[in-house]
Amino acid sequence: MQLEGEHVFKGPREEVYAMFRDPEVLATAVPGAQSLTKIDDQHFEGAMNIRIGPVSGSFSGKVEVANEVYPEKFTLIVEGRGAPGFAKGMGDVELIDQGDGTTLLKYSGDVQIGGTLASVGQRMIDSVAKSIIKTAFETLDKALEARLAAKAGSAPVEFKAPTEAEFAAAVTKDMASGLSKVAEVRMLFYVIPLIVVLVIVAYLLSH
Amino acid sequence: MAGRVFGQSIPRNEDPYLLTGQAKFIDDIELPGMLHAAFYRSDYAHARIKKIDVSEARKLPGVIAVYTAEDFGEFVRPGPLQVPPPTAIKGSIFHARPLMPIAKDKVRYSGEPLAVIIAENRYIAEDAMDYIVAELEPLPAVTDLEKALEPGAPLVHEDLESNLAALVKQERGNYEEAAAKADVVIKKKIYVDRGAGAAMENRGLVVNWDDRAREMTIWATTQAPIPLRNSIATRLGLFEEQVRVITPFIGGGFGPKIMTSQPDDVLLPIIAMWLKRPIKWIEDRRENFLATTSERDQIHYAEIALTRDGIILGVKDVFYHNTGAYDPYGMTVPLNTQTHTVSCYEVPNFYTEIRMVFTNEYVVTPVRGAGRPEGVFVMERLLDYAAQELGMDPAEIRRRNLLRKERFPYPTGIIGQDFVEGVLDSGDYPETLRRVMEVIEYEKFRKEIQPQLRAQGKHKGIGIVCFTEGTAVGPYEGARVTVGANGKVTVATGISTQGQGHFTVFAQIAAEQLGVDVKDVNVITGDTGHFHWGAGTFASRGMGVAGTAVYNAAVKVRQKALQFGARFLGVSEDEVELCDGKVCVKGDPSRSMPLGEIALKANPTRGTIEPGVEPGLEATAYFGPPYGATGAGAVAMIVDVDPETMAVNIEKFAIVHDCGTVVNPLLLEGQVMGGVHMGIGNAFYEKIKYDENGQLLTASLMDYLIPQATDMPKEMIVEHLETPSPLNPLGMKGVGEAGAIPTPACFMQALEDALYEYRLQIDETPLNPSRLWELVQQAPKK
Amino acid sequence: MTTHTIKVKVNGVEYVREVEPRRLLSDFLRHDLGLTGTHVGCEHGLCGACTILFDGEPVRSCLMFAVQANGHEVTTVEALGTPEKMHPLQEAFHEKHALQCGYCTPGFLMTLKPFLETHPNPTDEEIREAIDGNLCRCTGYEHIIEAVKLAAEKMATRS
Amino acid sequence: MKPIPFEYFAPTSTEEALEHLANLGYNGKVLAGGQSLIPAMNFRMARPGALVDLNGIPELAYIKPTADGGLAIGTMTRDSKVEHSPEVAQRFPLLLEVMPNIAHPQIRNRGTFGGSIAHADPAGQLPAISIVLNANLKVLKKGGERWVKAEEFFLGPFMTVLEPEEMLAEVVLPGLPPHTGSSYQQVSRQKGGYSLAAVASVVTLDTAGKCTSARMVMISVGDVPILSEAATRILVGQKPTPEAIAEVAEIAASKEIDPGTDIHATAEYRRHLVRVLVRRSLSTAFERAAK
Repeated sequence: MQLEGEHVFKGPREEVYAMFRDPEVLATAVPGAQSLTKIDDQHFEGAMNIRIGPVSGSFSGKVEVANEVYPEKFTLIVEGRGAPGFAKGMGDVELIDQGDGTTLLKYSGDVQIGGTLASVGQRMIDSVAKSIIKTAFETLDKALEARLAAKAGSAPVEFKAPTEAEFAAAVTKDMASGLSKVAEVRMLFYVIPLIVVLVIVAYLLSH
Repeated sequence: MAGRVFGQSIPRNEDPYLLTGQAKFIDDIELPGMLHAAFYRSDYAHARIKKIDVSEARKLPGVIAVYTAEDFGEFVRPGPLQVPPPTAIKGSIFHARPLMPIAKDKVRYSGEPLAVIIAENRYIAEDAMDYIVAELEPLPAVTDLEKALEPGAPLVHEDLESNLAALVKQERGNYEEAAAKADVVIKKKIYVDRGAGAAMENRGLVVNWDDRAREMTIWATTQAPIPLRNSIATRLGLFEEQVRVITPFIGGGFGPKIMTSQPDDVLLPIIAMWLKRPIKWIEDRRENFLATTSERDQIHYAEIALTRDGIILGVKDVFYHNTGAYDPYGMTVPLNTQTHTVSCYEVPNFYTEIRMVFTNEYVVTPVRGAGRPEGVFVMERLLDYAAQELGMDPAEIRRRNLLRKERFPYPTGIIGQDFVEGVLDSGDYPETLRRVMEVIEYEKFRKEIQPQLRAQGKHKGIGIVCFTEGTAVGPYEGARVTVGANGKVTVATGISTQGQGHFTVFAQIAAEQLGVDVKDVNVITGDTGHFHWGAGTFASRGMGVAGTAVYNAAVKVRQKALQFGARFLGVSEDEVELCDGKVCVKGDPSRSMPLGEIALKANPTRGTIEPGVEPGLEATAYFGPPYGATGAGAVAMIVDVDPETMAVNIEKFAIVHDCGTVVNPLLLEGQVMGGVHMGIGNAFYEKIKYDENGQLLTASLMDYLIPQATDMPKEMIVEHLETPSPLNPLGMKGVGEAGAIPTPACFMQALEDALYEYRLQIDETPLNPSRLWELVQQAPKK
Repeated sequence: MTTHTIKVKVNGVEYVREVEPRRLLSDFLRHDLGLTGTHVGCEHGLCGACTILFDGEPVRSCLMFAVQANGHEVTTVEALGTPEKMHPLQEAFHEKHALQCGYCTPGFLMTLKPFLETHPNPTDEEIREAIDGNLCRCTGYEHIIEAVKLAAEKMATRS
Repeated sequence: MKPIPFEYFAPTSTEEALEHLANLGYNGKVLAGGQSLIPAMNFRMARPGALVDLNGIPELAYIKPTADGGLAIGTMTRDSKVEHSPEVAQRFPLLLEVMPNIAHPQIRNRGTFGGSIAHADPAGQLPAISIVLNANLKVLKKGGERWVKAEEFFLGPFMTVLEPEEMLAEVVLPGLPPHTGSSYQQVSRQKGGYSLAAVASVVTLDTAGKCTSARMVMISVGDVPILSEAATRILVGQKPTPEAIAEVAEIAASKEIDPGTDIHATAEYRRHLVRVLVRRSLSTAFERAAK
């Protein structure tokens, strides 16, 4: 599946970049994350539970950052596996300073979905992926807004993790829970590609 | 040919059990201490196996054992090759890469087993999958048939230089010379995509090893019980007699159940021996799509050369055939394509070339039609394009080129799946075409109805297509017919039954010879404990080959009954006849002896029997034809298309079919209609779709669409022509695959006719409404 | 995993059994009660082979948990007729050759029994829609439609 | 294809059900008809820790006429009950048209009206129908009740505003004024299959033949059912003309939807279908309103 798109963040590139470097953002964009471990500067491993409507699963994943050109672009190579299947993606992310205080994020990549997810869930993949991307950006918008407000105001504005955030209620809520029983064994990261891409992007950049 | 019961529409003996839920299917078998198996399968289509850790899974309560390739030791080796290489065809190349029973070192298709779990029940076995950790290193997958052969393509089998699995060229006459002289040459690239057998019952296996008796009993949903038994015995180092394969009632076959070398066939008997407990494995629907073979998937570069009058001078067809990751079933499918491309037409020059390709998809083996629909699709499409080009009616171009009745037997010069040159034994192809045109009122539709409809802006089209079906191929089948002391008859044969009605039609053949009631004939199929010679149920050969063996055996028993009867009645043999389950003295019905009594007396407990006389009212016979009998037919259909949404309604479907002598018209009609059902699926509903990474996207009935009642033609007409085959004494030919063969080609022709303004040339099957709309958008003229 | 005790009346007989909540009703009928006439073809609600009557209405037994049948009545194909004395619907299927492998057949019968009670004189179109949720791979449905019409006649003359 | 183990609760009253949902939180899931949930569980795509089965609560299944000419439908009302209800036929002929397209007869005997809405499948009919009929949805949780307009209920594919401790309890369909017509148009690959695209319209005319209300919703062409703004904006206040309807169709197809591509249909084809089905649906609805 080809993924391509862009999103305008209402903030300067430095701030957007800084946001992506903030580990807390990770939690915002990847609700359900259980753990993330840094292997080295370019490699990370993580685990999370995801629930989209009736579909749920635990995933474990690996992320690699490559071709990093600070602070403009980088390539993410993401692989996540779990009981419902796997996702494997490679995406280029670019941050463009638009000169008006906003930052354009462009992403393009190719994602492979496999296993049960692909074999019985193909009907849902497109709309779920789109929806997750949309929600992830909305979440990041909120995060950015909170950060900018905190910077401008005297009192620090706390950004709430999306599990709490109202506008992202659906996705985050669905993701927050997961497999209770078998989750321990070997888990997961990521079902739907883009969120991972983004999230991971965020995570990587933050280190 | 019709007799007292032979040739009559007799409802089936097996029905009452099936209709009341009393028939025993594989998953109905329960044995004490039985364990349940599940396969842990690869999500990746192509990957290197680094490590498979099953230690956590083994600890789960209720899990008895978990095995990986490592545990199976030397049992993990490819094979066997179920169908030998086509050495009969000179110059052919074939790289045998039979199935691996479990992935070792490398995974070659998504769904390939990595581990087998044995547990107290299937629920727990599936739970255990969450605890297995497979470390796989994904490799680039190959799925595109043409790209697969390009240099540098990832290799499915790294010991080969390329992904070419086989190359076979056959020619009669000289196509290039013919094309040079032709008025018109049409070249097309044609696709025939993949569909599933999708029997309503998935596959299954129950294995019981009796360690004290040293005997293994296997219940299996197989179409080939004897080859299955033989390969299991060989692998386990047992005598064939120590292994008994029994097929219970089977919920449909349609081809894929012919496989005897799939992972479950190989591994479960080994495990049952190790654990000394019965093991049951019932495939689920997702597994059925992932790991039961399916078929079609060819790309053809085809040409036809004709005169201005539409007379065919030659056909050339170079095609890529997807065999999947392995080729355990040899070249049956593409060879069938070669023999069925020019099918029923007089084509003096014909060149055909198979390029069989390995891909990271599951294996392709025959599914109802088995290569024939592909060949017929190519040829019939070419004829339609030629008719368009020449401004000729599609029916007329066919009429001009059909083989004449006097041409039989007609050697085709092309070697087929049975490794002998194809010979069309008999038929009357022009008559099938004439009759189908008559029953669908072709001329009236074309000349009166359609012009009116078009004037009203309606889009209704007609299609008409001819085809052959090579059936009843060798090598042989056998049967044993026995009259019991109760006067009833038992017929045992080696093939197995998946719903064809063998329990009734074989009974009709025997009952006709022995003068008994059809209900008094008990037919046993698919139990190696009862009969253990034969090849299996495939290629529409049950009736033509096994049915003939039943006939031969029944004739012998009849002769024996008359001999013994005459002797016991104290008259000479020419003085007796069979009458109503008895041997009677001609002209004196008071002097008779029931068959049961003769059977009892023919099996004495004292005294002696004469030299040369075999005891009992029993005989065994075999039959093997020199080559297969070829059935044929013509179909026509009328479709109504909504040109905005591309919704299609099949209003009427007619088929005139000739499978030689008809044994049971009622059952025959059912077989034909069933084939048409699959053909309609292959035209507009059913598609096995892999993505470019080798992921199967259609592993459920949500996405793999089997035609429903509302999708089927609103009116169906089935008629028969009876041209007996000279190849067997009853003149029978097969019919099992007939309906599936011509239907996609006919459907596309009818669509093109319905959407006439767009001058479509539909060179692919199956379609769906979205794809049809796309084709209309791309059409040159609107 | 905790089990639940359920009491369910199947074909007029009351059964009391312990079941895990996840046990599918289809598996319960087939493997716990031995009523194997109900067949399983897809376990995701599309083939219709597992159709049974739940409190008199046709439902997919693969899309219910056995525990949900507690206190309810289930009817399976075993209750419809016997090989010696078939229901008119079964007779009609036999006479019209409306089954081949017979695997899907119990699902068709259980769908059609209540249908014929409410549609004593069904049209082709009504029959097609009534059986749209039952897949048959062998027959192409034509003979099934004929059998339903014959069954309707048989039931009309007998009542 | 067997589900993972889960805990099972079979409350016999709404209060009891809400109590379980409150205790279970994210671990719990409501089991209504189960005709979408159980297949997902059989594939092990859905892995809930606990199910709260509403099938033993008779008080949740009813079709009650309301004073304004509408209906209140209890969440556990079986689809087949809605399909065959004379009140539904009389008050909401649109539902009569829609219901036979929801899966197959056996599924409708078990599937529920509320369950289908709460499931929020973008290809599902009832979420869209609840929007086009302007439904009010009663949402309950332990000690609380809230009403949500159907338009605001759906957040994304399979996602709604329902919190884990909440359940959809009732769907209230407001009565339709006189001279209202409706039409449902769907294209699917098979009867009862997922729609490739579908459009439902409900329009009202005044005595002069002018349109006073036009609601139109589109299915399977976005991550939630899409209520057309263009239909209301362009049609209300004028006599419906083929030109106006064509304009709505054009705007709806080009601007209001975001269809996806899957193995059954491309985004372009779905867009095309919307153009066709909007026209058919609105024209038919207006014809019926004029009768």
